[in-house]
Amino acid sequence: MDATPMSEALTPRDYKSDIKPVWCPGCGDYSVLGSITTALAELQLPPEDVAVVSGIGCSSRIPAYANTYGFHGVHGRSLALGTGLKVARPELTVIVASGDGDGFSIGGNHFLHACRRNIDLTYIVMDNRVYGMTKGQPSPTTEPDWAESALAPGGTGLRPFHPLVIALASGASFVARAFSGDLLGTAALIAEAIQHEGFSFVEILSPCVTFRPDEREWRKQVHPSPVEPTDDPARAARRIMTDDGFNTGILFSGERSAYAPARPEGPVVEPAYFEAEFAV
Amino acid sequence: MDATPMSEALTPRDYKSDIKPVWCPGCGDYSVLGSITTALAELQLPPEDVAVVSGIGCSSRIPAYANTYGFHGVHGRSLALGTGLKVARPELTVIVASGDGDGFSIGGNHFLHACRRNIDLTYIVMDNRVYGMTKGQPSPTTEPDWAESALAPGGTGLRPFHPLVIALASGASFVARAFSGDLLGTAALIAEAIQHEGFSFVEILSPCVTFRPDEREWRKQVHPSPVEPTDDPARAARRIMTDDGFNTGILFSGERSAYAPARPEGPVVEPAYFEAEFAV
Amino acid sequence: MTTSATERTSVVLAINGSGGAGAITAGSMLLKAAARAGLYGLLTRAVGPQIRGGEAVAILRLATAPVECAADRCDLQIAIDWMNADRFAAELNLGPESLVIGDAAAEEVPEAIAESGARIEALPIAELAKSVKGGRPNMVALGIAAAAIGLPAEALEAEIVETLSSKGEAAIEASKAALAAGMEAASGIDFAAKLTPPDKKEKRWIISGNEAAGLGAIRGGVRFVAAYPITPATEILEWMSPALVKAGGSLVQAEDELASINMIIGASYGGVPALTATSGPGLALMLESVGLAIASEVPVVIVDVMRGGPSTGIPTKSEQSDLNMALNGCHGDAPHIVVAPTSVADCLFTTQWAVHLAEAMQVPTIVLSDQFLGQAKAVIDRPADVAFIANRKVETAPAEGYRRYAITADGVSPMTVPGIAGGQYTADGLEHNPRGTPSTAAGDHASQLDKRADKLTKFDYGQHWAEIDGDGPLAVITWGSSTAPAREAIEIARAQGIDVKLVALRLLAPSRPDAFAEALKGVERALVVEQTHSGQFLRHLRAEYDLPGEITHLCRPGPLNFRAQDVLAAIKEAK
Amino acid sequence: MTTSATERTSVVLAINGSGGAGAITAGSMLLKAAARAGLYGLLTRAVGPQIRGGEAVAILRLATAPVECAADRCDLQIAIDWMNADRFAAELNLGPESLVIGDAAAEEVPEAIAESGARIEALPIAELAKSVKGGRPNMVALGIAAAAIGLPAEALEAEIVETLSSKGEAAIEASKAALAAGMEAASGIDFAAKLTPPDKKEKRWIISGNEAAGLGAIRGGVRFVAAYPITPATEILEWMSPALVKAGGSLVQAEDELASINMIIGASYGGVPALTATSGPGLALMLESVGLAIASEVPVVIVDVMRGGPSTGIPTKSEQSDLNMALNGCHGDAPHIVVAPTSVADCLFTTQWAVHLAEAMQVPTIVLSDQFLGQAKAVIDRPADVAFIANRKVETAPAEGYRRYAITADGVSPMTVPGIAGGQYTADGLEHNPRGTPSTAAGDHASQLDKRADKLTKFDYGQHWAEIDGDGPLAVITWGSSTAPAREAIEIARAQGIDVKLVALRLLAPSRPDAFAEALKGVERALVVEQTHSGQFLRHLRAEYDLPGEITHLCRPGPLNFRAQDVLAAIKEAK
Ligand SMILES: Cc1ncc(C[n+]2csc(CCOP(=O)(O)OP(=O)(O)O)c2C)c(N)n1
Ligand SMILES: Cc1ncc(C[n+]2csc(CCOP(=O)(O)OP(=O)(O)O)c2C)c(N)n1
Ligand code: SF4
Ligand code: SF4
Ligand SMILES: [Mg+2]
Ligand SMILES: [Mg+2]
Repeated sequence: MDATPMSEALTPRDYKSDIKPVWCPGCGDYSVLGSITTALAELQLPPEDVAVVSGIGCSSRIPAYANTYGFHGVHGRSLALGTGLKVARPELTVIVASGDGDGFSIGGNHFLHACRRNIDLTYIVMDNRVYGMTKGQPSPTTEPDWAESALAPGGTGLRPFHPLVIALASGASFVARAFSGDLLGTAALIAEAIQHEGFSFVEILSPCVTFRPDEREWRKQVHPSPVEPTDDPARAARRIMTDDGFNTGILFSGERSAYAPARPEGPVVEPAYFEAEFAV
Repeated sequence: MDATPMSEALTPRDYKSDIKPVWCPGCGDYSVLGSITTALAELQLPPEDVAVVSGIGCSSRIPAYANTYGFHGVHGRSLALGTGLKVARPELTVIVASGDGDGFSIGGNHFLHACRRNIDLTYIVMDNRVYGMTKGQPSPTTEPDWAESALAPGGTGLRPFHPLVIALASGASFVARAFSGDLLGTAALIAEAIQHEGFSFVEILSPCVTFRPDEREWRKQVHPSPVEPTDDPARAARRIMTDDGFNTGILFSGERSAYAPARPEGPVVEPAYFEAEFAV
Repeated sequence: MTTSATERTSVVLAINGSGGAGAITAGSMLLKAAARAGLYGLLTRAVGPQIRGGEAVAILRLATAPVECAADRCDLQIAIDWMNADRFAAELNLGPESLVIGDAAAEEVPEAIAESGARIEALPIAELAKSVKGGRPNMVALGIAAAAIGLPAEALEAEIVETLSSKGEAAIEASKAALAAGMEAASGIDFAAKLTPPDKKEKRWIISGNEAAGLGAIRGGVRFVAAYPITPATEILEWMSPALVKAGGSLVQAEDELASINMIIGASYGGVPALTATSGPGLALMLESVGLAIASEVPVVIVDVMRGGPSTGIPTKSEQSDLNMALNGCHGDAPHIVVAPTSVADCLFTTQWAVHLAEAMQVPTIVLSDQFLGQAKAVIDRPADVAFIANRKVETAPAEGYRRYAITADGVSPMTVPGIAGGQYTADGLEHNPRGTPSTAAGDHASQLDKRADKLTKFDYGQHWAEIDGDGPLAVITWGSSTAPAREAIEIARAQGIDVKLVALRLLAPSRPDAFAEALKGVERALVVEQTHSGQFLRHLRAEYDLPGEITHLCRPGPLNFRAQDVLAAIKEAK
Repeated sequence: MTTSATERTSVVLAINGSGGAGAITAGSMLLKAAARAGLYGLLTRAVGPQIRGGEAVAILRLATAPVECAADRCDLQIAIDWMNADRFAAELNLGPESLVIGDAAAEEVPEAIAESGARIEALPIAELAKSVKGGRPNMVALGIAAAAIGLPAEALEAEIVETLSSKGEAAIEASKAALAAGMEAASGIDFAAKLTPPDKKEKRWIISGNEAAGLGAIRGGVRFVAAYPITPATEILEWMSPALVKAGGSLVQAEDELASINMIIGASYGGVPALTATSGPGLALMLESVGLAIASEVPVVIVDVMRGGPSTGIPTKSEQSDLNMALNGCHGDAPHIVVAPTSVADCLFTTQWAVHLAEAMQVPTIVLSDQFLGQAKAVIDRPADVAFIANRKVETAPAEGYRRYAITADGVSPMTVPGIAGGQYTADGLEHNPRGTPSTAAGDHASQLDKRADKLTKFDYGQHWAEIDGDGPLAVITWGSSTAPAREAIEIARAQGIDVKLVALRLLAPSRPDAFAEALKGVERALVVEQTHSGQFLRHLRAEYDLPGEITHLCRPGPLNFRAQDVLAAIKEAK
């Protein structure tokens, strides 16, 4: 990788690696990559001070395509990876990237607890309402009547998981929805999310053109949220529970103080300090 | 175990086993056991048609103390156990019992997805806001300033997990709060929950007198919910998000149809039926 | 092809092309047509790293007798185009005797292919396709392939009609014409291989190991499945999901593997034989709860379709490296059963047997399949019906004071299920007394540990614990998908006058020291064959059995499966 | 006690009572007072099944030299009351030489105790306590115990002052008076054991294995811990949590073990040495991600404080039965390090060493402690300072084209951490090439598998891989908490003229075949000692090492730890 040029302003290109994505042509995740690099360039964060960590899925392949530090972990545990990294190295910018299967199915518990902990992470979920990587099974956000998978012959019949409501209910302090087709708009939301102090959650509708070709229609359905962001969780919840699922923008931004690990009262001690406790 | 007497009406005693609980004297879970057996007697369910399944924790010890079928599983997986049992044997009454650690910490993901699936289970969580079994660490529902555990010296500082809001946000179709000190009131709620078709969630405030002696005060704080149950999730969410955490009763009861696995279109086939597919 | 074609018993053909070129479709059609014509065969495929639409190759081994593994080298590769075709070079193993046919209009032949020494010919594949309205190059390639092995046009045409029936007459005609063009064009090329189908007597099936495992499970009595998708096990679920509904059962797509395993434990506790299928990462997540099923004595079947490890590893390729975990992955002393199919067809028998074993002994049973066995499609003789079905010792009329975990002579305690009055008990993962009540007493711990171990060692596994074949001073000891190349190598060796015995373990745990000793009687040397890096199988053998003094070890990790020549070379070395 | 007391080198005292009787408090005070007086000792405890407030017993072994395991039998039991006291009979192992002192006013002696043949005496414990305002029976019992072994009143009084300082003067005086009453009452009883403290030279500590592991971790450089509470590992976390803050680190209580392991992987990827502590069920949940750390080469330390298994098992009792899982629980070929402390004191060294090994080789390291080692409190000589600390090969100035997983001579590749410009890479659990880019190529897989295995086998572990002591034709081969009884038995055997060699493995994986062969040179027979049911350790030895021809196996599951006499009997049999 190239050392970071320190003198000139960084451009989105500087945040891209030279590795060719494995994604299908037309996959929404290409744009999400563009939005992330654009947001990082906007914030002029040195690439080496940024880490993108993820789980497993098409979407979770994203870290290697950014010229930042990255971790492509195991399925469903990206938030835990990111939490450990951020608590241990609070000065870094940590972006956690995931998919709807990775984040809401197997990773659901960490989502709840990450929102609750309110650690200063930015959590980006590329929601395509399907398991892309494993070739097209329903995910928690899949519509109940989507019947293209042999695993759920007539559709799952299940109420879809509502990530934004869950985030809010579990205490996320920044909640936004974006659409991958709007690269710059999404970049702006990501930049805001990164700057937010505390846990920020950006759900990005990112079509899977291979297993959900119907999602090409999303382009026509999305629209900016008609109202200003609120800092009242109950109001935000009401709004999100009743909206059409396609309005984008910051839907909630609160002021809860971010997680801060306990700090020593005095100077940091050496290990020998602890011996007194055991000495007879 | 005694065979069930079929002629006379069953009493709560008939649902109790002869095994002595390991609980501390004064533990709230004794009353919860009483509430469950009272509810079962009220419904006159044959003990052999009821299964109580649980995870690990003081609260999760409850199955063995009931004279029903029982499964004391591993930590956090009680809902999955109950789901498999109910889907495979839909005619049984399945009660899933858990604690705030078992159900909301390690078991949080299954909680989300059980609410979403809306399988006809009754989920009882004995919430004492502490890990009793492991001797007093903070749980997800513990107050941020509870500072009695060495694991969180000055308190966790974290926003408590709000089980009822999460249940609602993930689609539970019946949500209630109870207090173990009110044995009969709790029994009535459990009976309603069992009769509800679909996933019913009853959070029971059940004091841990050993590690949370302060919870003896709960008796003074609880009060019946001042309003009638609603079937509007957004209204219920608002109410629960803004109440004092101590009003008991059914807080939401909706009409979503319960999970029903696909059934064969014609008569059930023999394995030989499938050979045609492979024959050249 | 020219008429100089010589008779062969097995030929390997590969059709490759870039995404969308339809190489895999052509390969599948060829397999089916060949099967219809009475040939046996095996189809495997490989793809590039792209999620979809990348380069792909269909590798077909067609033969006059059943074949269960990749052949030593590819005889004929037909390249619809050269897109990243070198990626598959290791898999195809071209050599000077191989023939590669490329498109006449295409760019240069990739280096790895040119270097193989294969004879390279060009045919105007794209042009011929274009010459037919709606014609596609993969049908031209299909025609070339058919001509090469002497398959009649009719067999292919029938296949075209079936495959394209929904696409309309025009598509069918176009494909037929492209096929004919391919066959015609191939006639000018010299390819010395012809397969004469045996007299077809047996009913034949085309089936993949994953489908076979699904069918075996249903035959064995499984009526509940909970699982979470994972490569390369998903096809088991995709096949079983609609089938289970028809058979009166159901499948739940779980939120994760922790849920899947506990759901099947719950269902089986309810009396319904239950299964999950997964791969290494998923089984790793399940281990804690496998321990629960062991301690609470609830039968479940877990199929692990192994892929390259460790961690996410190489999800699309085969390896036998989950053996360690399957045998020893649980905490505590946790006896359970591990079985492994020895061929694609055996996925059916072994899974069915697994259901039987699990239910008979009230114990979790792990089936170790792998990506090769699971995803290869084979033409096989219709598998025999076997009697193994779920047959749990259920206590339907429990006496007063029923004790779920009573100590019995064979270690198996009659079990009640919900609904049986008077049989109520609480299943528990805590150590317990015979009634099921938690106990920390040394006596209870010892006697329950004894019973859970004894029930497995006292069981009569009959002859199924291993496939044993032949005799000789040298034994090849192997398992799973390494069995087929070993078997084939042994046959070649025998033909060359070298006597070799095959011992392929189907039952990996518990071990059968007496039967093993019996099987190795007279054997002086052993060649242990396994597809791992660290020698997991040999370590297991050393731990459990007394081995002959001289051991040779053929041990190689994935992604490439063994070929008969690899094993043959090792046999000659070990001799 | 009478003056006829004979000099002894070790005495075992037990104080038991119902919930709230304060037996454990009395035991702890006695241990500390004895340590102050210059004695060594070991305190273990046992409780009934109740969550809190059930019967409890404190078992103290006091000695003139360091002691690391339970003694063969209890010399003196002081029963504050008889509440379920028979529950502890197996643990105490009373015999005809034992003395049991009960309360004169109490009901009948429990059967198990009466049957032991122990001499039973009565003292008015409750009455004496009542005779003092605010006096408590446990202080009377403490007085009896002190008198029995000849500890001076002052030593105990000092301890009372320290323990009760917050309770006020009246409480202290009451306790002193009750203590005096107990000592006085004991004088009429004949108990033939007196301990003369050695000349105190070394600084002494009182520490539990769990505390020692925590301190070792911090000494080794751990500054991040994420964990989920579980018996019997929680004390490691409870000790480390405030300590880490003081040392400039932090601890996160995770939502589950899946989170803990991934949090520590994240922290360590960030360059901060990280650890988690758990027990069997928790480690089982972590295995998938342990594989991730192996494949992505991120160092982490995992302490497994083993308890009875399988499944939830017996959470409060010791067993060595997670060995299988710790060695072989990951899917794929997943080389990593497993070490085990050989004593309470060694929990410090071994955990510190584990941090060093993990960081030096960029690999997960599992420390197999157990409930006995973790929860026993021992009086030990202050452990030596050792130089082992986290010393990761960090690439601080990466050259252009930095390759994170470069193949190097020792298999360890210099690693960058976030913040280092030009060192950006993506850690991956997918198989990868040296740069870290996912690869399915056979060559990349083989070379990365090689490097991950080689770095462990090429490392110089020095002499720490095992504790080797003595010489003789018979070797006792053991590990972990079975080491202490083995060591003690060997000493007794030597005193009886039987030469026995001790080989206690501290490094369980990777194996050290050469060092092992060297250690066993001249050894003709081996006695393998382990606390499992299925013989996990022996199977591991068979798999990995060449053992002498004759093997005797002392293999017993928990909940009871071995005593020296058990091992001695086996030595005599093996001889
Ligand atoms: C433990 C485990 N279980 C299952 C899998 C298989 N798997 C890989 S990706 C994936 C789902 C990915 O879905 P999503 O997160 O929505 O990502 P997408 O591919 O749609 O972007 C699954 C089930 C795995 N890798 N690990
Ligand atoms: C996998 C696993 N991790 C941790 C534990 C240890 N453990 C047992 S119970 C428990 C918490 C119980 O808390 P809760 O569910 O609130 O029950 P309570 O005891 O308070 O009723 C924990 C952490 C375990 N048994 N298994
Ligand atoms: S399968 Fe879907 S999500 Fe995956 S790369 Fe292709 S389009 Fe994108
Ligand atoms: S510790 Fe608390 S929750 Fe557990 S039994 Fe005692 S009072 Fe009940
Ligand atoms: Mg997705
Ligand atoms: Mg609790």
